[in-house]
Amino acid sequence: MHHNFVYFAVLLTIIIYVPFYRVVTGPTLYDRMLCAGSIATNSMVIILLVGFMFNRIDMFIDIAMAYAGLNFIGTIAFAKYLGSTLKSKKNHGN
Amino acid sequence: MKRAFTVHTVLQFIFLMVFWLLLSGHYDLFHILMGVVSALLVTAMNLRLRRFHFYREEIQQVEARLKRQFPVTLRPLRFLYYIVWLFWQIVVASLQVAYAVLSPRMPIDPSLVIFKTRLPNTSARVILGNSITLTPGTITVQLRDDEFLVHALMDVSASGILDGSLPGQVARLYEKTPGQVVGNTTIIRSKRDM
Amino acid sequence: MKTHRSNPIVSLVSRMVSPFIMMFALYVIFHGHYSPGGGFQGGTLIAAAIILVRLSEGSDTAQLQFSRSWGTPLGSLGVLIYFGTGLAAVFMGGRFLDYAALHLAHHASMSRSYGILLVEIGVGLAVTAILVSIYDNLLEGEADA
Amino acid sequence: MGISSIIAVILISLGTFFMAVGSIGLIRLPDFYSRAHAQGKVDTLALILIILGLMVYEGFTLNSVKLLLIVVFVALTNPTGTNALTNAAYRFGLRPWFKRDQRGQKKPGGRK
Repeated sequence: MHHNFVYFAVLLTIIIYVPFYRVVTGPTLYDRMLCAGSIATNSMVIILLVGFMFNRIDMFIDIAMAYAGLNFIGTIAFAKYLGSTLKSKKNHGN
Repeated sequence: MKRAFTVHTVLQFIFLMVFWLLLSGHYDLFHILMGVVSALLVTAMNLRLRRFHFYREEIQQVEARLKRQFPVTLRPLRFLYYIVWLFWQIVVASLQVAYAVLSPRMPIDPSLVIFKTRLPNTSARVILGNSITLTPGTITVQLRDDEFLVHALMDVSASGILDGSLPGQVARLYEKTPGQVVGNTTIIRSKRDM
Repeated sequence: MKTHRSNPIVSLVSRMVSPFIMMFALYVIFHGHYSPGGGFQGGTLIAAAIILVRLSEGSDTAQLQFSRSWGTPLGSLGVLIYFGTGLAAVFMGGRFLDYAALHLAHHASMSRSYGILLVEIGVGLAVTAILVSIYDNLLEGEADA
Repeated sequence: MGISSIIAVILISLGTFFMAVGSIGLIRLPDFYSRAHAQGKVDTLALILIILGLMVYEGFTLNSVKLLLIVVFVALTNPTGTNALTNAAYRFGLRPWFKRDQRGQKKPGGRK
């Protein structure tokens, strides 16, 4: 059964490259950050699958939890940064 | 009010302790003691911030109660039903987006909707805001006081916001027969309307 | 002037989630010898939880949770705990950070475990305080970002 | 292979499918706000389905309770993160893409 998880992990790793295209060519910064969030969700799943493959799920769950928390904080920080810097630039232009 | 805050604090301590017990697989005295110390530490650290927001919220609720006679306590059983209902809505929403993405003609018709609700407090509005993001066709863009700004991917009339069925579900968490919850709806369908 | 515009959804969810991230971080610190992690990782997560509230509430309100003035004293205390544990081992006849010489328990292995725990707490405290004060110092000139 | 393994594989396959749909949506949809739909809903459901599958496979242990905690955390924070980003974009003044504006220039819905 464990070897079935390898196929899913490989499939998800291939899927990561699809939003990665948007990260590279995205028209706005917001698109890039949105796709980075999508990649983070995807990687979290891969971490869990790898944990099952290595039979060390107790260890990898902690990593996935920390990853989930840091993903959320990163998104909020980025949204805040974009909200404040771009707004001030706009005010400067007026 | 002071008693309510104490109950709130004890509840947070218990939640943190349960969280610790679930995380730590070791149930000997030393580890549980560390858990108690950690939970006390975290509760103490967040005490002042929580008190600030608790009383602010309380004032808001008293005002809401005076104005509209809306009960402000969550009904727990209804909340369980709501979670199951929400999960089903997420499945429907994802299938809808999948249909929009995978069909070659891409049948999307985006629009912005502005509407006001008469929900009692901030947490109810936050529940509604996050539910809107998870349910079919709509995401919350802005929430300012009572006013929601929502982006709809497909036709808005199918999304359950204009007829008030989704806000009604959230209002029913607090009251049995909430009546009309949504008002002052504006729909923006092109750049000229903005 | 930049003012903090609060977004109620982000603000409420951050306040709700922040204690649990802190609790998870303390778990990472205290279970460093069973699962991945330790003082540095746990300290970073606590700092992340504090910075999350600072981001979503605005720096001024977030002072209620972790005051700006606590940064330096707590950081120093963390380093002191770390260094004190090491030096105590020297004074009790071992080498620097030789936990077995501390005689915290009957067995040398248990003594080592408790010694490591003390050092982890010190490192975690120092990392938390220093990271948060770096964030605060970066925002020094801003009105309230 | 027991019945739980089969259910687990079905759930994980469904989750992988939705993850793929979400990723394709991020490429195909025309503007930032409609891409946020793909990220906010579809990715959340994909993660929930995959973790539910893993929970079924794991059985009733402490690890599956931890997996449930991840589900709760992500279901709470993922829409919040999406909202934070869309709110920042809206405040910056990013205008959504409307179908009405495209009339006369391109075929409706034919935008790629």
